[in-house]
Amino acid sequence: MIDKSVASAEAALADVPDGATVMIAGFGGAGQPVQLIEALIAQGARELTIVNNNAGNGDAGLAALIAAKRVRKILCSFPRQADSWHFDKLYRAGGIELELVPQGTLAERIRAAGAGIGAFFTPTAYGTKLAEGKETRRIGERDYVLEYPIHADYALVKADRADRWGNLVYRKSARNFNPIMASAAKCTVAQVREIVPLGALDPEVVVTPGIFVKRVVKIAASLRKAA
Amino acid sequence: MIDKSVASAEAALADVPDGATVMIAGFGGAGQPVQLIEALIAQGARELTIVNNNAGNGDAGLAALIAAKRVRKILCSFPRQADSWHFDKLYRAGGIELELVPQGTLAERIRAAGAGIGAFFTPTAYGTKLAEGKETRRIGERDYVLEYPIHADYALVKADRADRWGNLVYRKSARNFNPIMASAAKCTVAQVREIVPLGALDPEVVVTPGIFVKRVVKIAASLRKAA
Amino acid sequence: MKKLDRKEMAARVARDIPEGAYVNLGIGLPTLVADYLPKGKDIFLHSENGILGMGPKPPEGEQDPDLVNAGKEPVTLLTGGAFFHHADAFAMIRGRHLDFAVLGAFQVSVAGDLANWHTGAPDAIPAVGGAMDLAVGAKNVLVMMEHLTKSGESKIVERCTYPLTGARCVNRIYTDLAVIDVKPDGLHVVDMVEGLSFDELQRLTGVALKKTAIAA
Amino acid sequence: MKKLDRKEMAARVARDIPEGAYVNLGIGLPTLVADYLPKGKDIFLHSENGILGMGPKPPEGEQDPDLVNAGKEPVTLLTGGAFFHHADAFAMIRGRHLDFAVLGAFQVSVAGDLANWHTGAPDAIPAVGGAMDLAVGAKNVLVMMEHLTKSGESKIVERCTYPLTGARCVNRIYTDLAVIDVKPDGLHVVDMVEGLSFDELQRLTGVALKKTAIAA
Repeated sequence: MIDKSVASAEAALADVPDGATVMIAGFGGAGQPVQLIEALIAQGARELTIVNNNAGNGDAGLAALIAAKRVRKILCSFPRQADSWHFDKLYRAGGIELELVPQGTLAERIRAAGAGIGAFFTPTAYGTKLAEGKETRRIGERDYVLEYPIHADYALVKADRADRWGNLVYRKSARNFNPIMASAAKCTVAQVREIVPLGALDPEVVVTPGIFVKRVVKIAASLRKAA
Repeated sequence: MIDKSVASAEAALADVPDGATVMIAGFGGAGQPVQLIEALIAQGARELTIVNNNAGNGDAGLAALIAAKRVRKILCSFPRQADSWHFDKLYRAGGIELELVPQGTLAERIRAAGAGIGAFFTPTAYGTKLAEGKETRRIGERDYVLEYPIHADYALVKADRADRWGNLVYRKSARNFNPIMASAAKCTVAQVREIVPLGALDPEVVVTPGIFVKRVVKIAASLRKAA
Repeated sequence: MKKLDRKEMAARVARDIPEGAYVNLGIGLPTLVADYLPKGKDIFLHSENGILGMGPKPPEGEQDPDLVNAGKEPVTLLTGGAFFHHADAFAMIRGRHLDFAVLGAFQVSVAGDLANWHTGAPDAIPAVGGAMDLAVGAKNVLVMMEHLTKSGESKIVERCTYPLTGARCVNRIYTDLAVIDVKPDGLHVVDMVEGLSFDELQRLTGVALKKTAIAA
Repeated sequence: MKKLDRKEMAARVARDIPEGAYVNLGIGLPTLVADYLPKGKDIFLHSENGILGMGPKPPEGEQDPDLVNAGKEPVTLLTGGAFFHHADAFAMIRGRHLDFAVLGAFQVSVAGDLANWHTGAPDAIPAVGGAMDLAVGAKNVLVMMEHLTKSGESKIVERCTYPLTGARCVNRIYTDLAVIDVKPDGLHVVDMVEGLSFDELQRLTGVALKKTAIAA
């Protein structure tokens, strides 16, 4: 019997090595795997490359990982925010590398990794600073930039419900980067509100089929509220 | 008030011009928009380019369209079947052009059209006859073939239920090519079993959001049985 | 002459959005447009984070942390809306399925180049979000901005001095002074605020404007 | 020597599929493998037309025309299965998420080249389906085929004379005579049917085989 559930967030991330590329899903607080990020902070891996839409907010979660100088490089679309002070400070001090990627290109590069695409031509960013030094091509009547997939060692995702095969469903706009990141990593770890019996998820409604998920952690309601 | 429903399959396809590229979804009988194909046959447009996984079965549907010599060219992955006699005969007589595309590349080229991707590198077919004459490239440790999107003027799809905004849900493996073809055409026409009130489709469960759908036709149960 | 305030600008943009349109409203000023879309008409708001059929802000106390817009503010979903993932959300944008994107701007050039993501200041931390995708993807890119900078310079320029978001992508500019179409042969003024003459608008703008499109 | 029949070949392949594996079984002979997978173990069958967790054929009268496999035959869905669209189904294949693809073949070369889609006959109408995607995509490509053609020639060849489905993609070959691993240094025989000697297998096969992997 296959049961992908793992006892704790700590156990689910115990094997993350130094230098790993880790995708962290979520868009703002929605769909952000808060307890997995906290477990990653506790776990201690260093020199991480992080893929996220942002670069941390306030003092918790990804911001705390950055503040602890555990992130060598970050790929994101929108690092600068009113409360991204830990990133801002480290970036200005030259302590963290930034690869700025337009949000749709970020999503498509992640999707390409999961889908086995070697590279793709996108019209986004053609003629801008973010295309400087990149291969471009006119195809038909539009100009395109060649972009490469972003593969990860781990993806930390948050879903609403899972079953023991790792099938996941999300809630509202908390879906965002979660399904594509789940497909792009060698080891996808999902934190969920609830693990339901096999068959409780409608097969028409499963957004992330279990093939993309290695480990599932149920986060206790008390912990969820504390975060 | 936006209501995308149209009175009949005939009305929904009245404006298909000669020379149009028409995607027809479905995989075997599952998800095949039978009544729309029949309406296309009745409608009379000629010199069509058809995109489908196959090249018609038996004497009805796409096979009838081919038999009526209305198809100039077909893009598909698996034309040769036990009962593809109309295609076989016309093809051997030089009466129809065939572009044979591996099934995953066919799906990805359709998806690329819907997603605004100019071209993509896929590992599929590298080193085979189906990559002859195509641009190739080694990226990392794999070899890839450059493939281009397939855009269509019309997509004929079949869904289970729709609402007046054109949101669609499918049934089981009848989903197949339907959602991606719906995204790749200028005018997507959906035949459905039922048109439900707005709000009856769970927003978590909508597979094809209405943005991809121009016209919806409810097919009466009596017609569905006859097909 | 009375300049439009932000709400009046939003209302002016909203007037041009027809029923049935699929629309993305950028963060900031463009978000205000939602408040002025005609009630009772079906206009479909898209959000980069995977929403189609986005509704207004929820009442206080009914916010759902799992339902936010691209600016991460609480929103609602209209009856008939749908959720999807980020790659699908941007497939809609890049694949030219959106009828309109309404974006803020630092500068727009006579060629329709858009600069709205980076001031070019050497110490600025850059952030682009979905702006570049919207600029190239939407069928019509509408820009909303004040006509002049705080120091009185025109934001409509011969060539953008700030880094580009997209080249030749803007279709129409809405400012607090005028509505201007960007066409291959130049900038056509569509309308102006009351009390503003074409000559005065031309003087303030600095780049050549055409008046042939102004309704009599 | 007793050659394996089709069912015995399928049972032999099934023995090598571990619990938890994600597997695509090609049309034809490989489809039989499903019947010999251990009951009570979770093995996940994938179908190109958008199914994960595919179950056995339904009983007569319970077929659902909306639930078919890649060969368009009626199937069922296991409890815990899921449906998705064609692009997602092939993303799973091309993105190296499948542990095993089991494919039929006309020929396999010593380098692991696979030919299974086209006989090369000039009047044949070509059809490829998902074979090329599976050949490059699955982590392990297992080939199931008879060892010899009807005229007695080896289907394991120095170089494929039929058009390729994929280059250097086959990991293991299951025939009615033997199981053979394709490795960078050549073909390693893993096991043989009872009563068949290595020398006889070598004689029938025509290309060099290695016997170091044969269990004592």
